[in-house]
Amino acid sequence: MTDLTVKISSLTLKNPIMPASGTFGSELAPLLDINRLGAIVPKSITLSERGGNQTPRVCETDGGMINSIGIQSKGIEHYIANILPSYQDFEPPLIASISGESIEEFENLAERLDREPSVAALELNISCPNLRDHGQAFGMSADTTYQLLGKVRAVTTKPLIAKLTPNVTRIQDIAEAAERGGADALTVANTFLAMAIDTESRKPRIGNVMGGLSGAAVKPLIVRFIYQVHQATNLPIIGSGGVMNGQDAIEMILAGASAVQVGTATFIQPNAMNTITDEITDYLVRHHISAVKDLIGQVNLD
Amino acid sequence: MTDLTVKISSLTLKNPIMPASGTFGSELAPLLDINRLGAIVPKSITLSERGGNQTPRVCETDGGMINSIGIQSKGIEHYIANILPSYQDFEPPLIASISGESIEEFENLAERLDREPSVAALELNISCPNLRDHGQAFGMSADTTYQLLGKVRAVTTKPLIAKLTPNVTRIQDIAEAAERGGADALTVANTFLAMAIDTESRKPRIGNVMGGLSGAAVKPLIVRFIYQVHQATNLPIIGSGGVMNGQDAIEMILAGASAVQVGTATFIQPNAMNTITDEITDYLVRHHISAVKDLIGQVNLD
Amino acid sequence: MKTFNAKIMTNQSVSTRYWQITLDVSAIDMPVQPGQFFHIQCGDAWKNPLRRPLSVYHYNRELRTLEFLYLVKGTGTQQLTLKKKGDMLNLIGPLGQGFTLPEQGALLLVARGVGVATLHALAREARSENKRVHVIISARTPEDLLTVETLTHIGATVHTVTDEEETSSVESVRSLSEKLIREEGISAIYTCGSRRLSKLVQELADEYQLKGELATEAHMACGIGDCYACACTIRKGNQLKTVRVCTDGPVFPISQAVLQ
Amino acid sequence: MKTFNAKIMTNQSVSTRYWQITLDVSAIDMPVQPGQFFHIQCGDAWKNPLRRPLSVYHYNRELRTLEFLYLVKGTGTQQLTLKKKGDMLNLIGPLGQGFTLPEQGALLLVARGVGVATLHALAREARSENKRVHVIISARTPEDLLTVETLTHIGATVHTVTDEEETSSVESVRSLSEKLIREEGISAIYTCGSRRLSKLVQELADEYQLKGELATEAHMACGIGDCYACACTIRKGNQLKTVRVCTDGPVFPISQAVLQ
Ligand SMILES: Cc1cc2nc3c(=O)[nH]c(=O)nc-3n(C[C@H](O)[C@H](O)[C@H](O)COP(=O)(O)OP(=O)(O)OC[C@H]3O[C@@H](n4cnc5c(N)ncnc54)[C@H](O)[C@@H]3O)c2cc1C
Ligand SMILES: Cc1cc2nc3c(=O)[nH]c(=O)nc-3n(C[C@H](O)[C@H](O)[C@H](O)COP(=O)(O)OP(=O)(O)OC[C@H]3O[C@@H](n4cnc5c(N)ncnc54)[C@H](O)[C@@H]3O)c2cc1C
Ligand SMILES: Cc1cc2nc3c(=O)[nH]c(=O)nc-3n(C[C@H](O)[C@H](O)[C@H](O)COP(=O)(O)O)c2cc1C
Ligand SMILES: Cc1cc2nc3c(=O)[nH]c(=O)nc-3n(C[C@H](O)[C@H](O)[C@H](O)COP(=O)(O)O)c2cc1C
Ligand code: FES
Ligand code: FES
Repeated sequence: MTDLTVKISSLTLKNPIMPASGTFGSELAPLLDINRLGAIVPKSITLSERGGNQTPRVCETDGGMINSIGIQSKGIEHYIANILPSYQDFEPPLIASISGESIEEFENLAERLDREPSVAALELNISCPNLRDHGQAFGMSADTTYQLLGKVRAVTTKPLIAKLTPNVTRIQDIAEAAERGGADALTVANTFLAMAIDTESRKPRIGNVMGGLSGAAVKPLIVRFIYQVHQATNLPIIGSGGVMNGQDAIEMILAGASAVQVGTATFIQPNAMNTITDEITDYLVRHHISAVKDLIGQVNLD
Repeated sequence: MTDLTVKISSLTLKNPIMPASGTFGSELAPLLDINRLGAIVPKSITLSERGGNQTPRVCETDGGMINSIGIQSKGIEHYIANILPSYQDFEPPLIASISGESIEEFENLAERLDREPSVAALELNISCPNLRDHGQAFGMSADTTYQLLGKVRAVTTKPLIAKLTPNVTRIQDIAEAAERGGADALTVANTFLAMAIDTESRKPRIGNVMGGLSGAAVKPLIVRFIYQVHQATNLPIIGSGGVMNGQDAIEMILAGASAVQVGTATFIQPNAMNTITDEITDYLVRHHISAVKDLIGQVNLD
Repeated sequence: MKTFNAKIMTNQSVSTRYWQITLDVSAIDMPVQPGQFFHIQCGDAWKNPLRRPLSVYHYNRELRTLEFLYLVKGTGTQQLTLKKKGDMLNLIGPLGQGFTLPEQGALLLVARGVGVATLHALAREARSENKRVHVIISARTPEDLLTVETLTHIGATVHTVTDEEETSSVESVRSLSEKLIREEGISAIYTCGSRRLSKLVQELADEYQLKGELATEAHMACGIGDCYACACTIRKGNQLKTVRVCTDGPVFPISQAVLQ
Repeated sequence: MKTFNAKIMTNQSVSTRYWQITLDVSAIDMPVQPGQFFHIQCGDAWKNPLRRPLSVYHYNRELRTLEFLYLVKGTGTQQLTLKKKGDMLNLIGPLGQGFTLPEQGALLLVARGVGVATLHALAREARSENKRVHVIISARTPEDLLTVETLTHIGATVHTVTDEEETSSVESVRSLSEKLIREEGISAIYTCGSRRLSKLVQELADEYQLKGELATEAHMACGIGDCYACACTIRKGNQLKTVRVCTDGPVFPISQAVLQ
């Protein structure tokens, strides 16, 4: 029997595969076996209602895509009343991704969700390139990250997962700041600030000019970030960016990830997460490895 | 008649297409019409002889490649005695890329090359991810960039092109520092620090563990950096990263580049630069644009 | 709604810029409504990760074939043209909200360009229920006028207007439409493919108190309601609301359309 | 050296893990030496930007055909197997420094695995000059022993050793080689495909004062000497030097090889 369980702080997941926030919803139920996921991660939620960004909100690039959804949300009360219950019949633990425009908003969101038993952990989206001007994000500053984590830590006992941005000079500094501030785990990472121009119309291919790049193209950068963060902190890492198949997931686990999120691949094939889980099992069987957790950080450096 | 000329500071190039340092050599002569290039950019040169990094030094990723050559060089005297003369029969101006391990080394290199009439401009490689530990580079700090440019500016009157690193939180700050320090132009950018692991052997696919990602995969990130730098400075920009065809080059020019470097594409097709130049002409003709310089920074934002 | 593979029976050009593809969907049992769409993997999923939405051109319940009529526009549709008879195509669908027929009276369909692909399925449905159908097809050139024969063949009355013949101005289409509304007992009006014509149809539906529906387009990622890529603004009462074209649409009551 | 397209005449598997491809190069006039290689675009240049180096298995000057024998290893060679008769292949070459023949005496070729592909071209060249050729082929299993018949057919004497039969230890190959050197008038010894055997060949060349050459491998980007991806260390006199496998090699005097 192959053991796929992994731990993210106090949470035990039945396997390392979970959706990336913003690319998943209960609408997938007819196309994907949601009960086979390691966790459920709904779209990031904001305190009050937000309309999201201008269209077009997505465009395709070679081996990837740029999105500038900008967190379209109906606010936290609607989330608690409607979104959380829509997952109550599924087995996997639910990680709620929260996104504030200020540290106070993060605090308020965490405080509000602390009371919800159906929320197993919080992912703090301190890295959305689509919320503030020109791709600015809280996670670009170690100081802000430290402060933000500290404030949120004070209002909830739920495991806190800080989702880092890759748009930084030294991700190790941000990771350490998050750890010091009280994070229990880190998602590495959100999307890369990117831009594409249609040469025929000479217009940006995203209504909001810039957006976040995801997909296969970014994987070698994310693997590097995971490796750097794993060297810099002791926190469990959730890899996020460019996973298309089981090998990609194993690659991130070898680099130091305990779990792996899948986003863009779900747009390509709605059941990608199930396939990837099967491919991880195949890999373990083929290599006579009994537990996936034995591979975490086991890249062979000699 | 279509006008392909562009200016990089005091240099007029007959067209915007030039090689990216490290991907070009006179060995290409049988496969590429070197006289049709806008400029010649040989491999970065260091002060003294260097052996370069461990093998494997290259690996393939989806839509790109990672390299960790690490500036293998025979030193500046060999460069002046052998490399510069090997290009003397070609028409395009030669931009010498220099790479130091300290600010003093950059100074010495610039001083030495200032006396060489065959050198039209200097590109300062302050961004190589393969020289120092863990991908550190001078260009990651605005202060260091400012100081380095200032020192080099003091010893040469040749146009100085600072080659920026994309591995930073705010490239605008580095661009401004380079401008204040005395740069005449900016190359945007060098490669992205990246990593890949072979899941079968569990070893890094690059001998040096990490290396620099280039190729089609990085283009949406480079287009964004060009756009940001173009907004932050008045310096001419040379785009570098992921250009595979004439449309890619036009995209960078619309984002703000005056010229464009081609690296990885030359490994795919040795005559890629000639083809790309032809495709730029085709584009201009098809759109009834008489001069390519009229497109610089002309992305349509309304 | 499911993800499935279907074998390509034919895939060929029907005019300079348009292609038609027919799939064998005999293994799939599904109700498909006119106005609904499928989300299609057109090429190499690595280079082109995003699927492309195409609305049903014709679903033949008896032969169990599914057809799309598509404009060759960018990389995705270009790659679709490379697929050959016998190749498999991966689809998700049927997706979205389709058209609804009027209880009684005739239909007026106002299509521009490839918008006729979407309305063609509606015309078939209406004709199968023996409703009278008038179709105004607008295009750049007479060669770009699509499916005129097929529509005529199933008993719809087709009126064509083109830019080249200078018959396609909004005013011309307005007077033609008004004439049809007055003379042909039109009770419902439908449109797809042009913002200007949508505006016209919105006005006509309002003026003549007709049932009116519009099929919209938006760039999509998931196609099933998860990602909010396909947001569009509609008017509900006197409130503006952001909805998802893929699940709340692509067909909306024309009165809800916000057409700047 | 040039970049060119060549039409594929055949491309088929010759054993479980090995394939052979034959190209029509009638349009290309070039001298090709054994040990030289071509840098080949194996698949979609987008997903797999890097070319793959393959050494000449056989270049037929009269028929103007060029053959490669390749191990299906990773994505590049996997994609190469998908190419069909009539498809075009894009190549750069011939590249690098090939083998040199001894003035007189017999040749001993020591190959492991797909290394025999490279040495096969040398065996042909030597046989065409009527030199005697002995080939020791080492492989994992008897099925992995390649080109035994072809080599025999052109008049080379083939000696096979395999891991499965436990005949392939360095010691066994050493005693077999020493026997051949003593009894068959061997004046030059060549190797490709195994570090352990290269070390052996280096020792034998030294001990018996034979001309010796080695064909090396390295991961490459440009293949033509520009990028320094393919660096390897050699010994010249008592100095270590870093050279480029693609232009200074892939064939080096065995005495220069640095084999840790
Ligand atoms: C519900 C719906 C039904 C449609 N039905 C049809 C149909 O029956 N026949 C037909 O020819 N076209 C139809 N379209 C438009 C069709 O989806 C686009 O023409 C197609 O996606 C263009 O892809 P491309 O790769 O050729 O072009 P590109 O411009 O290269 O596409 C780049 C990206 O932009 C998106 N995109 C570009 N144009 C459109 C557009 N007009 N609508 C949505 N996304 C777009 C693509 O999906 C892709 O993600 C429909 C669109 C929608 C939303
Ligand atoms: C001069 C020379 C001649 C060669 N001749 C032959 C031959 O005749 N027949 C044959 O089967 N093989 C030969 N090889 C090895 C062959 O190039 C590799 O097996 C092949 O590149 C593997 O590609 P892949 O995509 O299947 O494997 P992958 O492992 O997926 O390749 C990934 C990357 O690593 C490189 N790589 C992997 N293994 C090697 C290797 N052993 N040598 C060089 N690069 C490698 C690839 O080129 C590619 O860039 C030769 C190598 C060299 C340098
Ligand atoms: C359409 C889209 C919407 C996204 N929305 C969010 C979001 O709301 N919150 C968030 O933290 N990340 C969001 N992301 C980022 C993903 O969660 C993920 O980190 C990223 O896409 C990289 O993974 P991938 O390459 O597997 O897609 C979004 C990504 C996409 C493509
Ligand atoms: C093999 C290789 C070697 C390189 N060596 C150098 C170098 O010596 N100096 C330098 O400034 N950049 C070097 N680069 C970076 C390129 O000049 C270029 O900026 C980068 O590859 C992005 O462009 P591309 O995507 O067109 O390849 C190297 C890149 C590659 C792939
Ligand atoms: S395309 Fe994802 S919600 Fe409509
Ligand atoms: S592969 Fe570029 S120098 Fe050898």
